Amino acid sequence: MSGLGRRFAALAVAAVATMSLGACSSTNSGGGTASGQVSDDDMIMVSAVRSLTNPYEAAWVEGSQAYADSLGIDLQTIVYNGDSQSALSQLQSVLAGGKTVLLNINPNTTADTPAIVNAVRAAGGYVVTQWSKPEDINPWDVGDNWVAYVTYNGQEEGYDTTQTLIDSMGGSGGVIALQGLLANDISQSRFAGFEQALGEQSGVTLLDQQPADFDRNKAYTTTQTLLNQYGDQVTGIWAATDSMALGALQAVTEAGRAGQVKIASAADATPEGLQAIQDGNMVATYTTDPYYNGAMGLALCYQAATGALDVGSLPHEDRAFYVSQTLITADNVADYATPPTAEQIVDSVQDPLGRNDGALS
Amino acid sequence: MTAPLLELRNVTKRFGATTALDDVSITVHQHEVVGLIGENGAGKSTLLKMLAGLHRPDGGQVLLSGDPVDLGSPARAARLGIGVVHQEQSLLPNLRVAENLLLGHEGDALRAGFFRRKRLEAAAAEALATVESKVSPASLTEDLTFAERQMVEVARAVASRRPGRPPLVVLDEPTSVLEAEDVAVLKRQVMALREVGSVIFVSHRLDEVLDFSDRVYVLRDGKVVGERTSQDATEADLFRMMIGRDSSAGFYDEGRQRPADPDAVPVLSVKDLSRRGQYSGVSFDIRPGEVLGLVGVIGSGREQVSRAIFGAEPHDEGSIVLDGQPLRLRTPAAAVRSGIAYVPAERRVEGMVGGATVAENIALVHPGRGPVVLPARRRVVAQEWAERLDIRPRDTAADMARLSGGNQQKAALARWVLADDLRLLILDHPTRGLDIGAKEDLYKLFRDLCERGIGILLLADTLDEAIGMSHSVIVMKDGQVTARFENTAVDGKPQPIQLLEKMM
Amino acid sequence: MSATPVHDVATLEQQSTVSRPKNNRRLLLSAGPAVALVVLAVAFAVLTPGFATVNNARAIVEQASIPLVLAMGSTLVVLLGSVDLSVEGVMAACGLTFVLLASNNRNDNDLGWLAFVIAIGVGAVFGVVNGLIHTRIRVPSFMVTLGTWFIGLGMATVLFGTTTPQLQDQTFRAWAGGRWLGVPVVIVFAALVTVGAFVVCRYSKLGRYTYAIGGDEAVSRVAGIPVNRFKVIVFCLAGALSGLGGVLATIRLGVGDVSVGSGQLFLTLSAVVLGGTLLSGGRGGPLHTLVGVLILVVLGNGLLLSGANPYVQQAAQGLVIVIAVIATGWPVRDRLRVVK
Amino acid sequence: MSTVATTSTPTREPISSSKPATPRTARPWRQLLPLGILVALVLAVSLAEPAFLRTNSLTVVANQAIPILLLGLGQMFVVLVGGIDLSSAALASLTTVLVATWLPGMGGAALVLTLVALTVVGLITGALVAWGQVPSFVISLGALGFWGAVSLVVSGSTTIYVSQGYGSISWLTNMGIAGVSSAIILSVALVAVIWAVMRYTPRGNVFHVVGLNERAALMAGVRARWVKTAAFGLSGLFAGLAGIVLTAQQQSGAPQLGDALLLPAIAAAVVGGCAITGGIGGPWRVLVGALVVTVLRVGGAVAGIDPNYQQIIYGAVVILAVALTIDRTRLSIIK
Repeated sequence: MSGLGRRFAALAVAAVATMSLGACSSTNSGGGTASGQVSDDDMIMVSAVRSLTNPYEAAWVEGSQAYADSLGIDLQTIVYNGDSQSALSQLQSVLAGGKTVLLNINPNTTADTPAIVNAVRAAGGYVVTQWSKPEDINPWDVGDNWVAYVTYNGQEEGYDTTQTLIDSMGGSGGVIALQGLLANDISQSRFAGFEQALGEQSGVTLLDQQPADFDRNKAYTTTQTLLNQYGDQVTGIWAATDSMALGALQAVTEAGRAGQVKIASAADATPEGLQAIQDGNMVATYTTDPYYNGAMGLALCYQAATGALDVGSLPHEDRAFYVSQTLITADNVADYATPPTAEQIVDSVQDPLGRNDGALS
Repeated sequence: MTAPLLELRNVTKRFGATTALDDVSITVHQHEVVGLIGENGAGKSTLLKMLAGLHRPDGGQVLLSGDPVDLGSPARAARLGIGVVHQEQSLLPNLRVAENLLLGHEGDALRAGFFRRKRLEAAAAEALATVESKVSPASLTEDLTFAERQMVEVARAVASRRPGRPPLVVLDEPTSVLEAEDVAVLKRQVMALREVGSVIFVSHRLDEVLDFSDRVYVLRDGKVVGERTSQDATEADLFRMMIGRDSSAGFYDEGRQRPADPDAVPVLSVKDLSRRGQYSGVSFDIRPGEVLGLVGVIGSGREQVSRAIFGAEPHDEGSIVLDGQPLRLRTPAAAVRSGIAYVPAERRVEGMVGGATVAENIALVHPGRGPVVLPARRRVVAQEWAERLDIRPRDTAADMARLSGGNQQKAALARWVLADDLRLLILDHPTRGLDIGAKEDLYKLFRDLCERGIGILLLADTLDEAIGMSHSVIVMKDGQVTARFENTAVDGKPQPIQLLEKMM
Repeated sequence: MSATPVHDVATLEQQSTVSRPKNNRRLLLSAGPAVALVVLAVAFAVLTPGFATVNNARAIVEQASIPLVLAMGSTLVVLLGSVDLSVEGVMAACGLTFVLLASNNRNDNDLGWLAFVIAIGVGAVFGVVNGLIHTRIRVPSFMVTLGTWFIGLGMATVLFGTTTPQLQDQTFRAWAGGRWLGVPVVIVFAALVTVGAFVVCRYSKLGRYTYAIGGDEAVSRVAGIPVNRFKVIVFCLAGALSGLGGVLATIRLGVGDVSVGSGQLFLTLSAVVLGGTLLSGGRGGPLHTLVGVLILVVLGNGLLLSGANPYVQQAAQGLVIVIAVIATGWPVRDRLRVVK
Repeated sequence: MSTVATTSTPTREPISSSKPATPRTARPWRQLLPLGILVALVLAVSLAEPAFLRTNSLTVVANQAIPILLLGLGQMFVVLVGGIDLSSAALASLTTVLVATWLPGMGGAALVLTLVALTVVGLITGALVAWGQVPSFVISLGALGFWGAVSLVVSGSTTIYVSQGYGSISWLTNMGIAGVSSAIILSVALVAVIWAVMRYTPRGNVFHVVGLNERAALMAGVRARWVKTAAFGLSGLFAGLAGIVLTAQQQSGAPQLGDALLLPAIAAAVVGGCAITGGIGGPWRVLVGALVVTVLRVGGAVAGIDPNYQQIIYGAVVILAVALTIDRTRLSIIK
């Protein structure tokens, strides 16, 4: 850069700094405020998700919106498209807006949690994180601003869906397992549940297990290859999510073995997955009720901010816990065919701890 | 009398502050070969680029057969019948010869966007036949020798003409890389072209210009400074007009050639150097202050030998001893550290870094000692050498690629000679494509270096150059040394014909 | 007079070291990847049960089909010396366009074949935009197509709305796993595209000019080739092929999905380069790319069947790529060779 | 990506149809353009969301830019010599895993060890590229796969939270002067050091020279193969630095933590004005480029653009930014 460039850079920096000096007086004094009485007008609700083209997260945002609307508080949706940096930056800019932030977030990776909760704490907001966090950091270590961490028992999902799969296979045969990304904790716990269920019986054997990265296409090609290798030995496929199960279904259908090979998904209950269960192409999936997830996190934050919930006095099992969830099979799939109304969603989170299914194991 | 085929009337072309062409008027009649000479920077290239449709004149008129025309683009110039063979080759190495020949004007060899290969190759073969080239139209261009490619270029310039328009073929330095028999073929071709159209012939070789042309224009500093018919002109006349003064006596500065001390330890001693399939048993010594000329035709192996001494190519057997120290060179970098320098023939590809400044190029080999070198210091060093070698422009912050060939070559040499520990300088066609003035400057520099006790291995551009410059001449043929003419400063110089006998 | 050389009988030109590569060297470079493919296939056939079966061979070809369609477009662009990073975005935009125009569960459209054509047209438009911005505004293709990659993804996101659109057109649904004359539909498309790309590159003006431009753009311009126009056409073709790839992948999934192309860019670009088409342009071609795609698909398939730990598979994939490239290039190494 | 080129047989220099260029100093405003774009972007975002202009937000953006800047600087060396390093972001991920694994036991020594390891990893890639004489695109792609797998194995494919020993790196994000973190200060200092070394040392321009004409550099006795190897070694080193900053920012290491930063890092180098064909570029350009890319990445969201349209805007602005900033005078052919 030329000398002129450098001088210009210095000028620009100086100008920006001057402008910001005038503006920063209104910044919220940050840091570890106890549960307090913040008025609704000073609040902004934030729901942060990876993408809106994922049915689970789209429903989550709908739940958040319903709850925010019921209180008349603005909701800002952060979509970070799998980019941790983008998530944090967007959050920071909302925090810098000066209002008390109530954040319900599905972090991009486990590793993002510390940075997110620290940022919210520094600005005096409230946050509920969902799905994943590093094992040795907990809300009560950080303070009241991290109201709670909630997640869903992946092992249970894996276990129950595998049971259903084994039953549908008549208790014998060979099964293929498709995991998500190798580095993903949730996928790992679901697979642990799968292995547990498989270990408790002897009729069904594990032929092969491969990572399909949550990717429908990869699940398709992997299944296609494995079907070729194991042929008629394969009578069941277990996948960690609906999208991978649907990819596997495609390969099974193309191989002309639809119906012969049973397929179970451990999670997501996407409309397509539900449809497949109704059509008899899949035997199971699991729902964590995304509408509830989206609203509940905000409800916890709201109650903490208004003082309705004294976070500091909550026991640890109410700060980090599993949320109850439901196995969906052909028997109950009809109940989940239609999404809940806004009223139903708001009603369901009046007691945001109501679906606490116990402390993390 | 019919209108001249081409007429330039008071054409002017400026680039920023510099005037490249200043009120130039040139006429080319039908059935005429017009020679165009001038030093580097005299405006020849600008004029040619204008004819090729690459530059538009700022003032004046271009008339073809009496009609004012706008050459606009290369395609348009070609359509109007002007075919230019550029000095730098402009064939695409990854295409076949036939495709290259007809690129952009395939005519009926294309149907519905697809090539009719037979027709294409037939048309190409026809064009090649006109220049007596035996190259197969189906062969890949990168497999051709340089001379073969040159002939393809000439063929292309001829082939691009449109029926109904007499062709005007512009040959820019066509002979500088051709062998003797090819030059003869070219001469025949030029004469044949004259039967149907006209030729503009640009060359540094005054004898060739006189031999090929009917009339000669001389350019200097962007102006036409003279026009002669070939019968009336001598080389001396042309030289004087080009340079603006008489040729200094002793073109090769032979007066300064001192016999090398026969007892001195050779700077370089090569013994039985061999590489399978390329050359074998090559031995010679170069003493301090001695110029050794290595001559031979393509395939003689002389270039491989010189590159092996620089570590740029491997050799199988034999020894290379520098100042009594045996060398085992695996890379050019190792050679450079030993005090060997190499000025490659392919200047733009191997000899200089385009995009970097002249100062950076000069500092390339010896960037200076110590942890810190201030850019100002580097500029000062570069400036000194720019003065000493008369590099123009003096602006050492200019992009190397913008300099003319001669000035590039001087800068490329400066980076080697500025070091005190230089022992051996390998010159591969150091004066190729340079004008006479620049050549003279370089010859002086070489003599200076000899006086510093540096040995020079010269792969000369011409036999005359080899004879004129060298203390000893070694002739190679088919990878073998076939003749040695040593101590020529005392015993007398060999005649070109003597060398030729051993080369062919 | 002595001023000029009189006896210029010979300018003893010696160019062979610089301007004259050996013929066999080029052959080695071209044949190398094919040899690597054969070695890989033989190794897997010997070591991995289940690899050398008819069904698995068919699966390999099927899995290579969509990458092949995409890679042919990519090859043309790379032959120009440019690059098209927008593949995944264009696939997503075209895939969603297709689903939403064909019979689906989100709206009442039912354009049938027209949806197929329009979707590919959208891809072509993306290509033309790439080409125009690249040539007219003179922005490196790397950055242009990086931008349109995100624009494509964004458009797909907007089209996606809030619920997954499902393809309901029975004709197209039947393509997934369906056959024409006994050949799986995707393979038919891949074969047509590959043969088409080969013919274009070998025999057409477009193809040969593409090589010319990639070989030396300035020279091509001087020769009167309308370089910009041909670049736009090539980008347009590549966009259309990305669109076709997106539509085929969407048909296979049966739903519109923004991430339909995820991972395809690296796969196809690696295949192009691995096959021996140089990123600098002008050398290589569709057959090289065919080999490159097959190498990557065979490698993935074989490692999967080998039953190796997934980590080992990923590491092995990386190592094999490195070894294959170095081994095939080893015979043509040279002290002064420049490779970037 | 005209990035990458192989020519075993150089063709002769083409006749150029470009006009003789103005001297390189003739248009200083060109060099200011990337900076202008940066200021314009910041202002545009602030118009929509005035809170963006607060020091707090701006330092956040600066902090976010650091990993991209460091990766971009590493990428710069490779791009300067005419190559590309697809493995650098994956190496940053590997770094976070190594640092998080080693910090509890070794403390600060873990950082040194990691940087040494990453430099060696980079050098290996470089040596394969330089002496194998194969395209860097493919070799670094292979390295990406290989080292990605190593990250997964070392970490047990999970996120490693750093509690014990975090003090050794926390100062990078927690400490600083006037709200500017030490990571920012150090990175800018690093940019200045690279610039000074490139400008004021005898061999400082060697990456540029090799990138402009590798063959001529070889023939001038420059050890071009070593230079290329060194470029990849530096890319590894900077990936290590970026990984350490990431670990400090996230207080954890994970096998795919930095993977998403590959394209932003390359884009930072290009937006700043480094030619992807090699030979042109410098650290200040990468600094500005990294800031532009970071503002682009977060600006749309901060300005409150509908999330559905953010990617479209992002893509369009990337093209626009490059179209405005790229210096065409030194590139006669744009690939």
